This record gives sequence, C-alpha cells and structure tokens, in this order.
Amino acid sequence: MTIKKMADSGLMIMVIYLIIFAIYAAVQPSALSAYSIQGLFNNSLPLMLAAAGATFVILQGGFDLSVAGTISLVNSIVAVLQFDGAIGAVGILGIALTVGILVGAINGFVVAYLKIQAIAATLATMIICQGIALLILRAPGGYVSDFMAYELTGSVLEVPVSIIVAFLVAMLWFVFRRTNAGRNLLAIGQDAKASELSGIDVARTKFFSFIWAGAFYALAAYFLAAQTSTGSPSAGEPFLLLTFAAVALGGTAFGGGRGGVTASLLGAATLVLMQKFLFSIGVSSFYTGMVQGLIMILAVLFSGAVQFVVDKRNIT
Amino acid sequence: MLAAGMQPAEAKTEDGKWLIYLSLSYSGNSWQSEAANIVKALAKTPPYDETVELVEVISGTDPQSQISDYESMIANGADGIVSFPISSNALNRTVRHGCEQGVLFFMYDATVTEQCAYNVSYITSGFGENTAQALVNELGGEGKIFLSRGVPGNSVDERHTNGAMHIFNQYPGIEIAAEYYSNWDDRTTQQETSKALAAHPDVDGIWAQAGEYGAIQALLQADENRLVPMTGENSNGFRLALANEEYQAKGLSGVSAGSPPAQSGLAFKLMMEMLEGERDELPEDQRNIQYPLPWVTADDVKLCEGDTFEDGCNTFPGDKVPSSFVTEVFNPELLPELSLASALEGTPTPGATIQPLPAGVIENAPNEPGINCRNCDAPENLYELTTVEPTVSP
Amino acid sequence: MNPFYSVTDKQDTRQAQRLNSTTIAVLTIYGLVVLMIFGSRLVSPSLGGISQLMNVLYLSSFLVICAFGQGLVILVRGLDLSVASMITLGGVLSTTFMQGTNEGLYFIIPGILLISALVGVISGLGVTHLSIPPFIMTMAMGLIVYSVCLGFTEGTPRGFPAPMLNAFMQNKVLGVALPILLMLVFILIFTILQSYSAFGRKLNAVGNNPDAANIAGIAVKRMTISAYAISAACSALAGVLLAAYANGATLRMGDDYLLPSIAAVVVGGSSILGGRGSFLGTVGGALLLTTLSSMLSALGVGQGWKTILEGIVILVALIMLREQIFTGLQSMLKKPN
Amino acid sequence: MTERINISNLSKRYGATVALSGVDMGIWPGEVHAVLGENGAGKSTLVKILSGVVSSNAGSISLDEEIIRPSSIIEARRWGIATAFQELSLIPNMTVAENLLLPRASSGRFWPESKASIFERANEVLIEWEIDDISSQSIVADLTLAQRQRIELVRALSHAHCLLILDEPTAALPDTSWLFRQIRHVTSQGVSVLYISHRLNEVREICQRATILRNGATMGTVDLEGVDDEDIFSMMVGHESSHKNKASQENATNKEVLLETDQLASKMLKGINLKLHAGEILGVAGLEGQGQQELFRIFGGLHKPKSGEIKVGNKVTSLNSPRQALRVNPGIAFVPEERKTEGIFPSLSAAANISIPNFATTGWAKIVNGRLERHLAAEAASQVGLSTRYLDFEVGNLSGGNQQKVLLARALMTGAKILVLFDPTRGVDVGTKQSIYAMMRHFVDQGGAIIFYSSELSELVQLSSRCLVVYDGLITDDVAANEISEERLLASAHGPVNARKESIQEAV
Repeated sequence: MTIKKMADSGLMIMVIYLIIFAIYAAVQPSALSAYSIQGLFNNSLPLMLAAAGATFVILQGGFDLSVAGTISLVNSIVAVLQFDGAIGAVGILGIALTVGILVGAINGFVVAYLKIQAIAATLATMIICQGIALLILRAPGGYVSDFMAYELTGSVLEVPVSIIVAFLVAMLWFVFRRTNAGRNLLAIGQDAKASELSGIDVARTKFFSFIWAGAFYALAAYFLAAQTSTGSPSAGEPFLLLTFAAVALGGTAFGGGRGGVTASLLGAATLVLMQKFLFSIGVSSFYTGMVQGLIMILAVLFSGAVQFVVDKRNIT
Repeated sequence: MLAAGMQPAEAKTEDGKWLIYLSLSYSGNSWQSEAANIVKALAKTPPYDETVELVEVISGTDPQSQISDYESMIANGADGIVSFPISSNALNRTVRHGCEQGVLFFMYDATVTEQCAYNVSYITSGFGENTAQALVNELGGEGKIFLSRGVPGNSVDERHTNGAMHIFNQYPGIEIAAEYYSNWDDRTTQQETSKALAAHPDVDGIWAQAGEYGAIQALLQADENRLVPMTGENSNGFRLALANEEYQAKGLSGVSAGSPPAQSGLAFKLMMEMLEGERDELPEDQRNIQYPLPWVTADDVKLCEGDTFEDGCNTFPGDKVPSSFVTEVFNPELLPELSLASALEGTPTPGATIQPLPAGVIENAPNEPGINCRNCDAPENLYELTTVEPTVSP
Repeated sequence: MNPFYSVTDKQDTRQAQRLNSTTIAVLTIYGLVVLMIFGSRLVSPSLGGISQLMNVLYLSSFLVICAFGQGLVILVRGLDLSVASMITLGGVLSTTFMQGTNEGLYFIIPGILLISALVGVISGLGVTHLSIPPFIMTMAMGLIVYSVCLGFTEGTPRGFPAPMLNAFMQNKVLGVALPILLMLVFILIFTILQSYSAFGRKLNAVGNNPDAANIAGIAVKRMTISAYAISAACSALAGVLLAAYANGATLRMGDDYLLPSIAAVVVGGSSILGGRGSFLGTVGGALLLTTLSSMLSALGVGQGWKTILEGIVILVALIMLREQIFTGLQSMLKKPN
Repeated sequence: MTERINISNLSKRYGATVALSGVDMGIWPGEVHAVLGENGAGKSTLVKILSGVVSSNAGSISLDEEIIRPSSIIEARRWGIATAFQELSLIPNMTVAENLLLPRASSGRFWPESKASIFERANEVLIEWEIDDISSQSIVADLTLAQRQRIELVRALSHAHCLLILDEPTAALPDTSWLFRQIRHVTSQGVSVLYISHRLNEVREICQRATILRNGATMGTVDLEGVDDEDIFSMMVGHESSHKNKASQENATNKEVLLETDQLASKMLKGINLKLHAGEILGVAGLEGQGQQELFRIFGGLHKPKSGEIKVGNKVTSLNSPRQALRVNPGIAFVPEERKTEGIFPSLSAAANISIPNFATTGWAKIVNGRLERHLAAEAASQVGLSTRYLDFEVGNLSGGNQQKVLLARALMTGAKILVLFDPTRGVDVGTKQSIYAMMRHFVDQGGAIIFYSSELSELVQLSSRCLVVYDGLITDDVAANEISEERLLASAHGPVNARKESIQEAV
C-alpha cells in the first residue's frame, strides 16, 4: 500500500516538485535566493489556493467551473474596498470570504439540492459572477492598501507569508480529512449511493464542499490582489483551466474519492515552477503550452499507473 | 529603500552582447506581431546585430505569468526589457525590483504606473476625444451612433471611451444607440456590429476602436449600398476603404487614428541609446514619453509605391498586405531603418544601419492616474482636443 | 408455439413515460427562441422581423457547427475542451494553405478536416486506450495544438482564405445567405446522423451504457474515438468559415466558442453526463444564446448586465429542464385519462 | 400486546410511476416478519421508506403507536430502525471501522478522534456480533463478498434497537447460521425484524409471519405455519403458478458440436473441457466463485484465457471481444447477470435496445427504418413474451423482469446460434421466469444451443438437458438429463466427496 499512500498523500508530486526545483536551481543558482523563493511562492499562492478549493468539489465527484468567476468577482470587490492597515486587511478578508462562501452556497444549493449537473450549473454561475465583477470594477485598477501589497507578500521571521498560508491550508486539510465531514466527503466521492445508505447526508456534504471551494477561491482572489496590488474584473480567467490542470497534476481523481488538498497545492506549485523551469532551460515560450499539455497527460497516466499497480495487488 | 538609486547598466552577456528581452502579452493578432517584428528587425540591423541578443517571450493574458517571466529575465541578467505590459498595476513590484537590479524597462503602447519604467505610448495623446470630435463634425452634431469598444475590463479601452464620452456628452443631438465590446478584433467587431445593426439599421455613424474594418464589412453585409461616417484605428483595410470613391459615394467618411505599432521601435531604440551611453537616462518623473497620434482622413490617404513610408504615403495597396495589417509601422524620421519586410517578417532592411534618434525626440506625456502614474493628479485639460477642432457647436 | 404467452402479459407495476423529456426540452427551447425574436419587436421596431432572424441564423452558424461536435462528445460521456484550439487550427491551416487563391480549394478543405480529425483521434485514443479523463485529455490536446499553431506561425498567421470562400460567406440566394443554407443542410444531415442512423444509435448506446454496448457487440472505443474526431473536424470547419468571414485567421479566434459550445449543448436539453441528447436541441440552444446576445446588444445593455443575464438564462434553462419538471408535466398530462 | 410497527395505506409515486399503492402491515415486538413479492411488487420501495431514504406520498407508519416519518437514514436510526441493504452500502476504499461508524466515524467534538481509538470502538462492535475473522483495520475493498455482507449486517444490527430491516441478507452468505443466531439474539431482546428474501426455505426457518405484496399493495399477511408454498406463490403472482414437469428432452449429445473447449485455463479456471451440442441446454452449477463467471465471460469475449483452445463450429477461434464472439460462425451471444450495468441502455426505447445488434437500416447511409425496426423488435419480443406495448418505452422505466426480456430479445436478434446466459432469471419474478424458460426451450428446438448458469438448483434441474458442475476451476461432474437432481448437483458442487468438509470450512 505504500505506493498508494504516497500518491494519496501528495508525496509523489512533492518528489516531482523537488526534482524540478533541484534542476532549476542548478541551472539558475539565483533561484535559491530569499527574494526568488519569496517571489516564486507569492506567484504560486493564488493558483495553489484555487486548486485547493476545487479539490473539495472534485473529491466528492463534482466539478466547479465557477472558479474563474468567483476569483474575478472577489478580486474586483477587494480592489474597490479602501480599508487601510492590518485591521482593514482583516476586514477585507472577511468580506472576501463572505462573498466567496455566498457564491459557493449558491453553487452548492443548485447542484446538491436542485440536482443540476455540476459542470452546467457552475458554468452558469461563473458567467454570472463575471458579469457582476464587470459591474463592480469597470476596468483593472482600484485600490489595494500598502499593508496588503507589502506585508502579505513579505516575510514573517524570514519565512514568506505565502509559504505560511500554504502550510496552514495543508494543516487544515490534514485535520479536516480526519473529521466526520472530511471522511464523509471522501466517502461520497467513492460511492454516493452507498454513502447515502450509510447514513451520510449526501446533499449536505456536497453543499459544503462548494462552500469550502468558494471560500478558497475568495482567498485566492484576495492574495492575487495583494500580489498584483490591483484588481481586475477578468482576473479569474487564466485560472479556469490551470486550476484543473493543477488538481490533475496533484493526482486527485476526477470523479472523486481519491486525492487530497495538499497534493493539489503542490500540483499548482509545480505548474508555476514549470514555467520558470522551462524559461531557465531556454524552451521557447511558443512551446511552453506544448510541454505543459504533455506533462498533464503524463501526470495523469502516471497516477493511473500507480492505481493500476495498487489494484493489481489488491486482487492477487 | 524603494527609492534606491540606479546604477548605470554596464554588464553585457559573456559574449559581449546586451541581453534584451522582448516580452509580449499574447501573440496572434497583426498589431502585436508587427510591433514585435519591428523590434526583432531593429535588433538584427547593424550594428545591433553584433551587440544585441534579443529573446522573445510570450506571457499570454495572465499578469501573473508576465510577473513570473519578468522575474526570470531579471534573474537571467537582462540588461533591458522591451515589453507590452499586460496590466498597468500588477507588474509594478517586479518592475521596481528589476530597476533596482539595473534593468531598463521600456513599455510600449500599454503602460505601467511604476515610475522607474519608461512608457512609450500614444495613449495619452487623446485618441478618444479627438476621434469623437471628428465623428461629431462629420455628423453635424446630430445622429444615432454605435460605440465599438475594445476588451471589457481593460484600462486602455476605458481611457479611450471616457475621452470619447467627454465629447459626445456635450452634444445632446448625439444618441448612442448601441455600445458593444469587439475585443479589438475584426471578426468580433463584424459580429457585434451585425447584431447592433439588426436593431438599429438607421445608424448614422460608428465610433470604433481597433477592428474597425469588421464594422465596414458588417455595414455592407446588412445593406450593400449604405455606409456611414465612422472613425477607427489604423488597419490598412479601413484606410483603403476611406479612400475608396465607391465607398465614399455610399456614405463612408471619417478618420483613421489610433495605436501605431512603431511605438515598440522607438522604445527599443531609446533603450539601446541609453544602454550604449549615447543618451542620458531621465529622472523618474519624466519617463512617460508620448508617441504622437497618427491622424489620417480620407483626403490624407496616400498609397505607398515602395515598401516604406516614402513621400508622405501612409497606406499600402491591398495586394501587399492583409486588410487587418496595421499601418503606422514606420516613422521615416525616427525609424528610417525599417521596411515592410521588417514589420511582416521581422527581417532587417538590407543595407540599413541604425540611425541615431534626433535629439528632441522625447515629448513628455501628461500624467494620467492609473494609466502612467500612481498617486498623481490628472491635468485639468485632460480631454482637451489636440488634433481636431470642433466644427459644430453643441 | 410458446405455451406461456398467457403468463407473460402481466401488467407492469410501473407506468412508463410516453412523452420523451428530450422532445419537450427541444420544443421549449424553440418556443423561447421564437418568443424572443418576436418579443424583441417591443424593444425596437426594426427587430423581430425576417432580417433579425436571418442575422441570428447567420451568426449562430459557427456555434451550431462546433456545438454539434461538442454534443457528440458529451453524448459519449466526454467533454471537448479543445474546441477553441481546433477552431484556431482550422483557421490557421486554411489561410496558410489557400494563400488567397482558389487553387486547390477542393482538396485543401477536406485536407484540413482530415488533419483535424486526426488530432481528434489522438484525443479519443487518450480517452479510450489510456483512460485519461476527457477533461484533461482534451484540455492538454488544446494546449498542445495551440502551442503548435503559435510556434508554426511564430505568432503571426499569414495568408488569406480563398476568395471563393469569402464570396461564399457574403453571397445570398433568394435573400438567404449561403452560410445559413449550409447550416440548414448541416443540421439536416447531422440530425439524421445523430438520431436516425445506425451510427448515431451506436453512439447513443455507448453514451447510455458503455459496458452494455461492448457486450452488445458495438466497438465502443472506435465509436468514442470517432466522436472526438468528428468534434475536432467540426471545430476546424467552423474555423475555416470564421477565417473566411473575417478574411484572415488570428490565434485567439476560437476562444469565444468553447464555453458557448458547452452551454448550447446543455441548454438544448442534453445531459452533460452523456447518453441523452439531440442535435436539434443543441441547435435550439445555440439559437437561444445567439438571439439573447443579439437582443441584449440591441437593447444597449452594458456588458456586465449582459453577461449576468446570459448566465441567468443558462441557469434557468437548466432548472427548467430537470427531470422532475418533466415527470411533473407528464403526470399533469396524464391526469385527464 | 401492541404492534411494534404499524404501516397503514402507505403509498409512493415516482412522478408518473406508482411504486406503492396502499401497503398495510404490522409487526409484533420480537417477531421476524417476512415480506414476499415478485420483483417490482414494491418491496424495495417499502424498505426505502422505512429506512428514510425516500418519503411516502400518503399513508402512515407508526412505531409503538407514535406516527413517525423518517426523512433520512440517520433519523430512522434515531428511532431505532436500521437496514442492511441488498446492494451493499459500504465505501470500498475505507476501513471496516470507518464503514461501521459512518457518518460519525470520529466521535471527537472539537478535534478528530485518533485512528487507534476508532479501531478500538469498531472492534468492540465486531466482537459484540461474533465476528472474529475480520480486522476493523482492513480495507473493505480487500474483503470477500461474504465478509462485506457480514459487515453490512453488523452495521445494521448495531443500530437496530426497535426494527431491523434485512433486504436479501443471505445473497452472499455461504450459510445462514451466523445470521440466524444474531437475529434470534436481537429478537430475544424485543427487536422486530423485517426480513426480505427470495429463498422460501430460509423464510420458513426464521420467520413467523409473512406479508405478501403484489403491484405495490398488500395481498395479505399469513402465518407461515399454516400455508404451503403454492398458496404463497399464487398470492404473489395472482394466479396458480405454472409448475411444469420437466419436459422430456431427447438426448442431443449426438448432434453437431457448436462450441468446444480444450484445457481452457485462466486465472480461476484450471483446464476446462466441454462440448456444447446443437439442440442442447447445457446447465452449469457451482457455488459462488468457482470460476464459472470467468468461463462465461470468456465465451462472451470479455475475458481472455491464459491457455487452452476454444472451437466454435469446429474451428479454433480466439474470442477477443464480444463483437468478435458475435461474428464467429455460429455466433455467440452473451447475456450478463448485471442488467443495469452491463445490459440495458436506459434512455433508449425498448425497440432500440432490442435492435442494437442488427439495425433495421435502409440505404447506404444506414438510416434506421423505424417501422422495420419496430416490426423486427416485435418479433423478437414475442419470442420472449414481452408485450409489444412496451416497445416504445424507455427501458430504464421498465421493471427488472421486462428489462431482462429485452436483453434476451436482443440476444435473439443477434442471430447467434449459441446463447451464453449467466443467471438469466436472477431477481426476476415467477411469470418472467416461465417466459424465459419457454424462450430457451424454443431456441434449442430451432437448432440453437444454450449454456447457462443458475444460482437456483431447481431451475437447473428443470431446464438442463445436461448439467456440468464446476468446482475450483474444474468440471467435477457431468450429469445426464435423467440423472439430474438437486441432491446430486449440491453434492458435486461441494467438490469431490473427500474434499467436501474442507470446502465448507473454507467457505465460512
């Protein structure tokens, strides 16, 4: 079972990440400077958080396209709120999370209680959120306080804030996975019917998975605003496909039941690192898309091969 | 700390060349590739072919991606970065970091609000208000018009439209019948204009940003005998149409103005002169450099015989370039090194060598908050007409 | 003969549905389209007529073509995220090969469709033989194809579509634009293909229950691959037409069609999980989305509100199309008996 | 004594589909009460309503004279009602402990409970219900089907303080002694048990009374002591069931051999030699998991043998896919046991389902000719006794029995000469069974050949013209028609006589 455990706990993608990072650092020694590491993680954090959120939904067997809309919406809202200082940043965080959770609740209600296919329903909510974002912020810009722009992208005791946030999310998942809510989430991803007959409130669990997702998208949008010190009504668009690529890279199974948030965090980080890595070894930017596409296919094949080996062992 | 002074960039790559990066938002439309090709051609023109190593990087539409690419370029020891920035704010921190490392940043067309970067742009030159006034003049101050805008949620589109609305709002006779986003693209412009025409076949004029040639096609598709006055940007198709007597008879008149790809060439040459020490760097509050607004009316359209803008010509025959080709790739005064092949293929003109820029080339651009500066005030005469005079009073 | 016939005619305890929910969905969608077109007379007197209809038909023809492929892939339990890139590929290839002349047009277009169908075959192989989730496989293929287009053109698609194609996009016969006629023929042929041919039946069976289809002797993998191949070819065809329409290709020309192609399919009453759907429904979905967008443009609604309303229409359509609503409707219809 | 559970006039509609139309019954405390009925009679719906999975449209349930309306499994458990479901409701990739304790595997209020503590609590449950061969730490997917069934039962037992509902609890259990011991244990404490099973002998052993359902309504409650099986059957189907004597069949072994295997081996098979003759119904008997499933799937083209030969119509053939199996001459049509997952196309019409293998197409474009299709489908349907009025209905909406008829009609439609049927009457009602039997006999009379496996020995006895017994991947007995009896098959199915004791120990 060790291979399976490695795949599930994200150890596999961790190893991949470290290998790529090692090569990258060998080619580009300045990659190891504190500034570079901080910059790399600042750059990775929004995608990591978005992928973490999407994982909650994918684990229960669902799908959430609203990631692009929610990030655009929250990013725009953050940029029109003019609160300064640490307290202001906390206040904005509160509002951002509220909006994210609200969008998640709508998705969750429509999918879990109105029983509408997740892809279709979240496609609609994504479009609606993009529209609202355009109403709130007509063009990129807005205001992001210096506290958010500098402190949230800086370091605390020499440790970049972005690494701390990612670590906290990983810890949260570590605990959540062991709670009843976490077990039930994984259970319905494996077999929704059996879960229902086991007494799990399937609709409620699905509903909350979307709420978690919404909250994490909001967090992603919040840190995106901090990193770019600006807001944009189309900020979420690049996240749409990248988020799912990151989740896939982390080894979480589409269809649910297998994988985890930590793996997705690392998958997202790997995706961002990949861009740096390809740049450093001199791959023309024309072909980075091709490399990314191939890597996604290979990652899924690899994770599938691991599952195959595990299944084989279970049978014999 | 942030205000740390800049040391002059001296480091060249190991083989003695300047390492210059060309960073694009996304490639794929005529404008972007022409602008990139101009830089590529200049970098291959002697003596730069011996002294410059140019690397092209495409960052897509995601500011985060461009941030990451800038960081990589800085880490790789870039001497200068010529770039079309994706966001006017998001790149600031990275740009500042690069400046501190001694990297020269030259933005063309789009701008950043970080003061240490040079912005070479026409944006502040009043495209919106001047074309709007020209359209009002054509319409005699009255009529139903369409606004064919750019990309939703884009600050350049917002600046242009604000300028135009500043004028239109002064004329109660002007009614904006429809306003739609055309993504600065011929095809989308054509589709969106078609939709608007279905509701308002009696439109009197169109104010368009890039993609304007699509609007003409939509008009012809709806009614092949009726065109209306319109203003648009610099596509070759539009200029040919403006000068086309048959189209004029159907009602087409107007002005071609807007974003010139040649901005990238000026940015690159300025940067190289500063790197080579031929030109002093400017203080941080004077780094917004205005590129003059091209302005071509039907009467001004003049076909080029050769492959450059010679004798004041400004349009190419239809069999030489596609209709979506953006003219204004040349500037005989500032960029005499270029030919049509430079813009289309990125190849240098045989026999050409880099000519120094005239001394007085730098025209400072006015401050515009959110466009080229932060925490600054816009001048009171922000939307003052610079190119055209009102011929009708409100 | 069979001595047990008498035993078999036992009344089934469940009553079956006679009215197919897909049929109701399709009728509802078309009803809405008609209502909207005529309702738009209230917005502007010049709307709501034949010219408005023609305009909507013309503009939706591109979407209809790529949504057909998307619908087939969704029917076999997949999802095609490479639509945008395949449109670009079609556009780029057509301008590159044609170079503004009519020469060789008759083998260039089939050639382009063949090349893109091969790309679709690769996606299909990944999905069927390597068991890669369709979502990932087609997204990756999309990235790769786009990247190849970018590298191949070095960022600048060159050349023009053939003048004959340009003329095709502009000319009219009896007041009907040729692309509309093409679309009608396309709809006719492919409705028959999807709903009334042996091939379509097999695709339906595969989408319904792949294991059962395998046991019933259907070549499941081959069927699935052909759905991806057709989808890729459809997208490429849309790309060729778009390039002719806009007189040139750009690398992002497909971006506006990916999500609408999915939206058209689901609004048209197909299940996103596969196994249920009709092309006529998808056509209705495409018409509805185009009509709505054109009406909102005419109304002068701002981009923000326009986007919101489009999203709401999709959401409402989805809620309306739920199975429960149909069973409710059916039991209402049954009551009189 | 008052009734523990009283159900009165319970009704349930799914849209236009009526599943229950007035069920009345009562269960005494400590009683084991059977519910009998054909498939589609409403037993599953009754179970679902009682366990809170779905809610009723009308009628009432009272528990100790208090009206209850459970709206979820958890709520039902709060009333002391727990269910062991027929389709096991265990999560495959979780531990036994987690499955037993779901949905509240962790008892910690503010912090998740440690794994060790969870295993500890689960172990107590396992010990309480006399399970000592399954660790609470093992993953459910690694367990055998019988072990999983017991876990499912333990979970229900541990939650049932008032009413225990068992839906086909012995389907995967090798013997009933453990279960019946636990049932007697809980009933001795006053818990009532609602027991659903197709196996009448079990029902007679453990139950006191039975309520018979037909078409979603109660036909009556009987004391099992006082009625014989015939009476129960007739209440279930509404008329005297036709119990035909075994048709005397001429010996077919001298006819042409259509299918032959030589030392066929695979993961579970260890060298199978068999011959299937035209005009023959070849029965296959065996305990669960002796390799018969693999054998049938090899014939269907779904499984590849490791070694050995298959001859179809005297030619050595490899059956790589169902497609190929259908195409060899004479063709082989396989009907699997899993109707829902491997058989039907739920949203296609019955006619389309039947005609899938052989479209009634016209023209080069292969356009389906609707009238021709319906005609051909009707012909096939009549052979399996499927009423033609169902042909236009979506198959997903038909009852299990009719779905099975559709599948058999499809097999006929393929034109294959060899039918490979794996448990063709599993879970279908008596009437459908008779139609299927008739179809099978008719098919071989026309010169076809059938090889079929059944889990019901009586069926094998009744139908087979020859019967093979499979044990541990080998054919251990070949019984001629006149020698087939349930006793003989049962004995052989437990292996060669000297291995018999061992095998029973293994099975437990």
